[in-house]
Amino acid sequence: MSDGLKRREFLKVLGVSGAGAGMVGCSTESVEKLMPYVVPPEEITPGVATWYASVCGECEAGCGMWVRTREGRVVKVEGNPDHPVSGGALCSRGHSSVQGLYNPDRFTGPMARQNGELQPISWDEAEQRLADGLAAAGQHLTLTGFAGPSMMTLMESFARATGGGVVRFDPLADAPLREAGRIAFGRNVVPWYDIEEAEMLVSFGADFLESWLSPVRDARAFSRMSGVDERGSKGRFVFVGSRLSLTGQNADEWLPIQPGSESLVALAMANVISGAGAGAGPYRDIVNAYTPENVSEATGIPAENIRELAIQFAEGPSLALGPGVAGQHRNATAANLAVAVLNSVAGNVGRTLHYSAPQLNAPAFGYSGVERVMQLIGQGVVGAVMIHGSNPIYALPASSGFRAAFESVPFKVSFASSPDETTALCDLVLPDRHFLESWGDSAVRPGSWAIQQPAMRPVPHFDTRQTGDVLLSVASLMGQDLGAATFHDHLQSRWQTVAASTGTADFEVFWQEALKSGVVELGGSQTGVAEQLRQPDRALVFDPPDFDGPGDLHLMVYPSSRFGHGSQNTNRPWLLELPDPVSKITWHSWVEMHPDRAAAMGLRNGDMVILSTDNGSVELPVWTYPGIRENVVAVPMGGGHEGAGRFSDGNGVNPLDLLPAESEALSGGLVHFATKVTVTPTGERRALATISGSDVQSNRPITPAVALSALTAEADHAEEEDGNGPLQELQGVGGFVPVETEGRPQDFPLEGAQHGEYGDPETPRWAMTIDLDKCTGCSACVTACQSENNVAWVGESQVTMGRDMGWIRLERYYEAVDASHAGPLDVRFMPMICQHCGNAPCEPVCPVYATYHTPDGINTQVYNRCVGTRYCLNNCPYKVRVYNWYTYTDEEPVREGLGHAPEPMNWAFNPDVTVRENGIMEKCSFCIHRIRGAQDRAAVEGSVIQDGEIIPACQQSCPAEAIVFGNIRDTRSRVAQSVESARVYRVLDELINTQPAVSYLKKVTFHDVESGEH
Amino acid sequence: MSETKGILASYEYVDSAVNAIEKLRAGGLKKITAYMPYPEHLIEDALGYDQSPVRVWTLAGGLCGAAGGFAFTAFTSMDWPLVTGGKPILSMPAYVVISFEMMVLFGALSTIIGLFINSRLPYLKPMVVYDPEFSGGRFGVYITAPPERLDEARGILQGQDPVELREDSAGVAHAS
Amino acid sequence: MTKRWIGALIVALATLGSLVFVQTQDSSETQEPEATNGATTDVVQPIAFPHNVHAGIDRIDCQYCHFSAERSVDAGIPPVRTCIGCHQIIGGTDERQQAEIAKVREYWTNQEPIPWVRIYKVADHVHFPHMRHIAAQVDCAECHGPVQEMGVLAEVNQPLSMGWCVSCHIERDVSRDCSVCHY
Amino acid sequence: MATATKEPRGAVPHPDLTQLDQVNRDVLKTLGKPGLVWWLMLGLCIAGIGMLGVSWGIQIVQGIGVTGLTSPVGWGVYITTFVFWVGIAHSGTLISAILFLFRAPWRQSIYRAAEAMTVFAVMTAGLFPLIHVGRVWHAYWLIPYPNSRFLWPNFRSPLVWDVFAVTTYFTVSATFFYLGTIPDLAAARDAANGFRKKLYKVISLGWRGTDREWHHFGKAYIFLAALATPLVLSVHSVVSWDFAVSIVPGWHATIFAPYFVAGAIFSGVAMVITLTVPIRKVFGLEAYLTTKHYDAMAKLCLLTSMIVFYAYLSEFFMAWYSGEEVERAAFWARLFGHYWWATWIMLVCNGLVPIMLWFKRVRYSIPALFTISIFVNIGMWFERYVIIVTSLHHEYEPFAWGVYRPSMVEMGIMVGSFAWFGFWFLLFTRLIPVVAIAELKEVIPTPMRGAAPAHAGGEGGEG
Repeated sequence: MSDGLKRREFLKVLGVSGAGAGMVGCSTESVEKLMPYVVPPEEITPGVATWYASVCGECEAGCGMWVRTREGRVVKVEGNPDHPVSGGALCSRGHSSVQGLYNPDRFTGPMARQNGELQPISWDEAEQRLADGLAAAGQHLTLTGFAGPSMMTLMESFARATGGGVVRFDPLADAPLREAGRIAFGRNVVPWYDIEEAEMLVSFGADFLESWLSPVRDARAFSRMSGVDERGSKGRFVFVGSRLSLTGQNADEWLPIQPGSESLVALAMANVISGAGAGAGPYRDIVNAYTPENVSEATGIPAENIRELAIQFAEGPSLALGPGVAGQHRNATAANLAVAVLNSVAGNVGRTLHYSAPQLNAPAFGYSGVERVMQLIGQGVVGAVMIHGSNPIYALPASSGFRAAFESVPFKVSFASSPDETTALCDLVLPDRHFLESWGDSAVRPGSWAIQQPAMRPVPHFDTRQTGDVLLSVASLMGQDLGAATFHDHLQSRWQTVAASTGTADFEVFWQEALKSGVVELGGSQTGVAEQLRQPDRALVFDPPDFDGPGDLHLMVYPSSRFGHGSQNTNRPWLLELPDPVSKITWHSWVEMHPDRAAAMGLRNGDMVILSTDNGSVELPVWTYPGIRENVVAVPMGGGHEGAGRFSDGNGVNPLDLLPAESEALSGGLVHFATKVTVTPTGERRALATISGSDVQSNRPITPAVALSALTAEADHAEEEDGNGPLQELQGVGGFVPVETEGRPQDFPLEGAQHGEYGDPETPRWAMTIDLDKCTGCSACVTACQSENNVAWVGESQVTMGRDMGWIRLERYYEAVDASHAGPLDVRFMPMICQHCGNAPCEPVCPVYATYHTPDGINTQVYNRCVGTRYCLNNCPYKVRVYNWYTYTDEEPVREGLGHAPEPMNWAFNPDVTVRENGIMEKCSFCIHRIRGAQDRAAVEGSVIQDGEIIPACQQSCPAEAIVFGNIRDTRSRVAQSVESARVYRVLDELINTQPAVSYLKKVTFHDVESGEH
Repeated sequence: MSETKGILASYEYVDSAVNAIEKLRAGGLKKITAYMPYPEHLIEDALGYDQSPVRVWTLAGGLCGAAGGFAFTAFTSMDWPLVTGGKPILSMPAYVVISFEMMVLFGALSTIIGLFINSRLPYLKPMVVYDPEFSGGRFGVYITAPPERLDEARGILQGQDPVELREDSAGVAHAS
Repeated sequence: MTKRWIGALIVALATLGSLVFVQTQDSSETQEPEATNGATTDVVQPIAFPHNVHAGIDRIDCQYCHFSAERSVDAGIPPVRTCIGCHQIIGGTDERQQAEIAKVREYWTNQEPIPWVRIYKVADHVHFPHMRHIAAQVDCAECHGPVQEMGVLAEVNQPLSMGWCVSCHIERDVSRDCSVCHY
Repeated sequence: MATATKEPRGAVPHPDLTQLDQVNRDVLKTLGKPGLVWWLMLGLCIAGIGMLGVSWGIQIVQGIGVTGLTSPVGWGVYITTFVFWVGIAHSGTLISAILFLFRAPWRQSIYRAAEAMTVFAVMTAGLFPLIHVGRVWHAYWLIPYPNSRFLWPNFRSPLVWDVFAVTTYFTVSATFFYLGTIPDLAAARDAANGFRKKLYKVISLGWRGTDREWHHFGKAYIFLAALATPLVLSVHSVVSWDFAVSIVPGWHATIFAPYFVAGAIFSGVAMVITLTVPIRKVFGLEAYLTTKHYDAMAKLCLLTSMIVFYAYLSEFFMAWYSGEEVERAAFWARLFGHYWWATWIMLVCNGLVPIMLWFKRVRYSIPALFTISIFVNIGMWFERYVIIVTSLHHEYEPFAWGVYRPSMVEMGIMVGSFAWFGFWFLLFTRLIPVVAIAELKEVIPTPMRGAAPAHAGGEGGEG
């Protein structure tokens, strides 16, 4: 169906739908053209969104997504509820792919290097050059990042046909994990972790909520496992590691171990569980050697903590994850193996993790593959290297010498769709299409396949071709036939076999179905196989590895939860300005140090320091973080790009320059955690571009928690206690008896205010509940909201001043964070949005009614009426109102470095939401355009809006399923039922009687929080 | 009364003027205009003024302002009822502020109007019967009378030895 | 003394002027650049499309061409295929018509969209769902005027000012809640 | 002051004034040709106004972002300066109206300058709401006028109260001011010639000083004073409610209205001293503005300073005693937080420095008073800065705390506002008698040929 593309004929001029193109207040367009379709596509109605199922191409997890298009242009991506991985949710990176699609820095067409500069050439010429180049090269190599199965096979067959090889390269290779699987069970795979099944979860530094394997799926599973249920049962999560990642902050207990000693803890636990190794089969002697007592020295964890943990773990069903990047050290495979052994002795294999149903990511060669490539290049065998879906120059440590090797290759080709460090060295660039414009597929586990289909015609600004098509035509130019004319045909031919396996007769029907739902479940992934441990066939060293360099500060370089390994897709304002879930810092890099350590060195937040190792040095500001051991400093990946685009260039530093280039002996994975650093203050300071004003709650009832014991004991009483706790305290110290907070969300408006439309009991009252016991602080909602509501990004200088525009401020408060010893951990997350108060303090102070309460209970903001007195901002106790200090949505920035929306980035504007200009207040609107849209539909169809029909962007994108929205007057609605919970509370309500429409459910802790602690 | 004539005497001292006025009035000559550099109420007493009607203007203006202010605020909020902060559509306490301000404003303005009307300001006619000294240090007494009593009046004025005595053939001062 | 009257005059004029300014500010608010207040237009369309012929004489239903009006926010502009559907056969009576229709066919053969010039457009911060007004039995003409009599589509009810919308909402006693149109 | 009212006429502080027309001569000579200094100052002011214009222009073109304002501190220097000027505006009407009703005999020679100051201060304050809004081209939406959208302002909003209070105050005080000048303009008219004579002829409305004019004039004056008196108190109360009706810890206090009014009078009187001392020197009006006047004003300063300082203390006390966590934190931050310096400047200038006024020697030393008044002006500006900024930067939501640093643009506009004020005041000193000629004559001995009549001992001032 190659006409499938023509049917999505794109309207050549924006603003057809009216809203979106211009600014509030004044309409600046001159005479506007209306461009009708030549042939109307059946499924497109102007003004009505059209959805396409596809697969997210941001990371290997391969979340299924729904792409929302308006008049033929992509405006938003959302999770595909039918997809086993995303389950309807999507992470920030996934949402930001829209800015990847419309990125102004993408290549405008094929480029060839002429006298040192990349010059545009025609596609025919480009393909001819590639063909000739490869023919002349003799041997050639393709260095590719992850790609869908069909694309992989095509690349391989192309390589075979044209005399080359394919190296699958991934900076964060899971090679050690696979190798461990092979040694332990003879399965060189990434097992399927079934977190949901476990009741006790131990992560050995695996950041499964942010960067490890499949964050969205795991976040959902985790919140289901750890969130307290009606029966009052709640899964326990223990984090073992020397630095708290976002994942770590979600733990109930933290064992701050010495860097690199994960395997010791794992083995010691196994030791306890297996009765001194008795049950550890071939590993009995090894396990036997590591008693808790023996390891407590090296791990820094008292024996009893380990025993206790082991005993809880043994109760099962439990699951041990990791080690993640923290375990990427010189004994990585052994560390992974230790965890595998632990899972095995606890009887989890086949119960909560399944080697029999692995995750089908094409096996990645670790760093050893790259070493092999460099070797071949060195020998001069390789005449040409093709780069696809990766950016090795950035992703590999400078010390690897890859740059020199790569430069020495006579013919260097890249398929990157936007410039980066690698394309800067290439002779020929054939820009690939963005995944939202191209065909592809993914298979995340046996039996579930997903199709990636173009949601729109290629963005006209960029003359691109899908690499699959290029390879096919180049192959034919080189006189090879790969059995397909276009990649689309190749894909279909592969899917023929899938169809066949389902026994479908009519492929066309099957194909259409697949395109509609986006995913095909064949089933047949067999789980429950309890593999037995095998005799290790390699020499294993479980002891902590040695670290290079002097001093005692171990350098942990970890994948950013915003950028992953950060070698690609960083040129996106949404991601750059998304506060890091852990540090809440935007735009620039930072180095995490324990406050005591920093104090000892006389360092405060924002002091610039130079980190140096034998391999290099970087300069960046200090951020003091209690969640990291005193002898560890950590730096996130993804900063310090050069030539990767106007937004990402010059932000922060690339910490990989500090690492040695070395592959782990057993698995060949790149060693990440292998060196110590010296920290030298420069005496300079900079203001951190952070959104955090304070990391502690200062005794305010912002995010109270309730102990599980108290909750289960007598829920109501506990609730009572907790709710009035603050009041009793206040009365304890004198005066102040607050007003009785009458007025539940459904009671708006109270007597006096009932009048006209406001009096009608039939009008709904929109309300929201957020379960803080589920929220993992992943910040997906923040980007989702930004994408849905045309929320502007403002630029680093503005964030530094405190002018960030996020409608959702994901607050993070430390309650109990102590890196000095093992113990309970308590970090509270609070997605702070407009509370849509019944007694909204912001409303009566507005002189022009620009903000007021709608009859259906929304505290709304009439942008075009706002004159910008900012009184409402002052009077909002939640400080959720954000102000357009400049116009951040023009094509040109009003001032250097300010937010703007250069063509074609402004194509991502949601036509349903007004674009705001300078001088206007804005805030969460409960996605009122979705409400009004649904009401319009209902009115036209004469139907009634069902509960769950209206879903705001944040709820829709939340992987943890923590948000519920609906009409609280409808007693059957989920939101109405959720506020019946014993954990329900409303922020600051009993202090200032704002009567919010947003209710929160208290976080539940295993340790005791004295009633009303906040 | 075109044949009416007027005499203007200007005095150095207050009591001279006062005596002159009292004598004139005693003699039944009532068409007196006094000039003063400042409100000297010895003279006013001599002329026997009673309450000024300006206060009625003030009262009326104030009341209208207050009522109007309240009505206006109430009307506007009923005209397009919007609930803010869960408060009633008619948030009386807030409107009191507005009506108070309106009371003061209209009270003040109508007072000024009252003043202008009562004291015939602005005075547009040429100042024939006037002496710049009156704004300085002198006190003037101007009397218009029918011709047959002019000499009597002149006599009284002379009696208080004025600095200056001026005849006014037209009697303009009282035409207003 | 005349000076004072001149002064008074100036003051009066100034006040009047500022009031006028305020009022004009007020309406320019929603004013479209190409909108004029009369019922005439100087807009030149790529094809001299006679609404009076199609909607008037031929009695073609508005929604035959403006196909999405009853189910979408946008009324929809007819695709060239809709035009050619009839004008394959209908070639026009006099050569003026024939000339114009020839243009249509030309667009079709080149597979190019016709760059119509927009006449009606509410300000960007206003959301006007056509479907709800159709569903509420509001006749197209109430906003767009007697299109079936217009040889050249003229701008009636322009500028589409808020007061104009609101007065109709008051008349029909439907919601005047701000967030019905502004969000 | 009540004591002063009962003093018999003449006992009041103009011993060396005997001749009525001497007053005209002395005062009217101030309207002579301005000297070089005056021109220089005028030039300076115009330059300052230019700076204000440019800064504002930049802000309108680029956006309100050129200020240092941010979340959570949405108000800063602009509103601070607005409140400052509104405060300054108070003493004028206080002295002319309230002291008039109280028959305070020392008001006559200073109230003209004070009233002029009031009018110009309100004119200055009035600029700031405009400067401060994000979309000034829509600012007129705050005015209730019938419009095509059927929309009205929200009368629940203190900002709309402000619009009414400030405009009313401006109108009334301007009227009051003008009314008082009419007889003196007439005096100027009689003394002047040429263009000025024409000018004064027009603006003195043909005042002749007849018995009828004086009679109604007096009554009108009393009623205006009676109306202006509650107005004075109300205006700054309304301004204080901008803060008091909000829920911001540090703003939400019942004491605000009286506290602000006292503060306003405090700053206003200080400003009167600051302004009249140079005038007195330059125009040689020592005979009119005597040390007795300054003594009285100093006493007024002292009283209000004590009220204000009491208000400070009671705020801190309430914050502590209420035990309300947020309130406490806010006031702790005020004393020792990021803006501690501003708070301490405020406490020293408004609380401690005025203590010197207890000493008669200080009250009678013009240079000392001048210096102190400067301190008070600075202190009162910072009082508003402290109330607005420190309260906002440390509110309910700890994660949202933040700090605000004023930008050059804001500073430019703030300084420019002083130039704007100065510009009008300089014009005033040359065009309108700076001392009320007619009223002053009420308090110098009445020229009597014979013995004063028995009933000649009545109070002055009653028109």
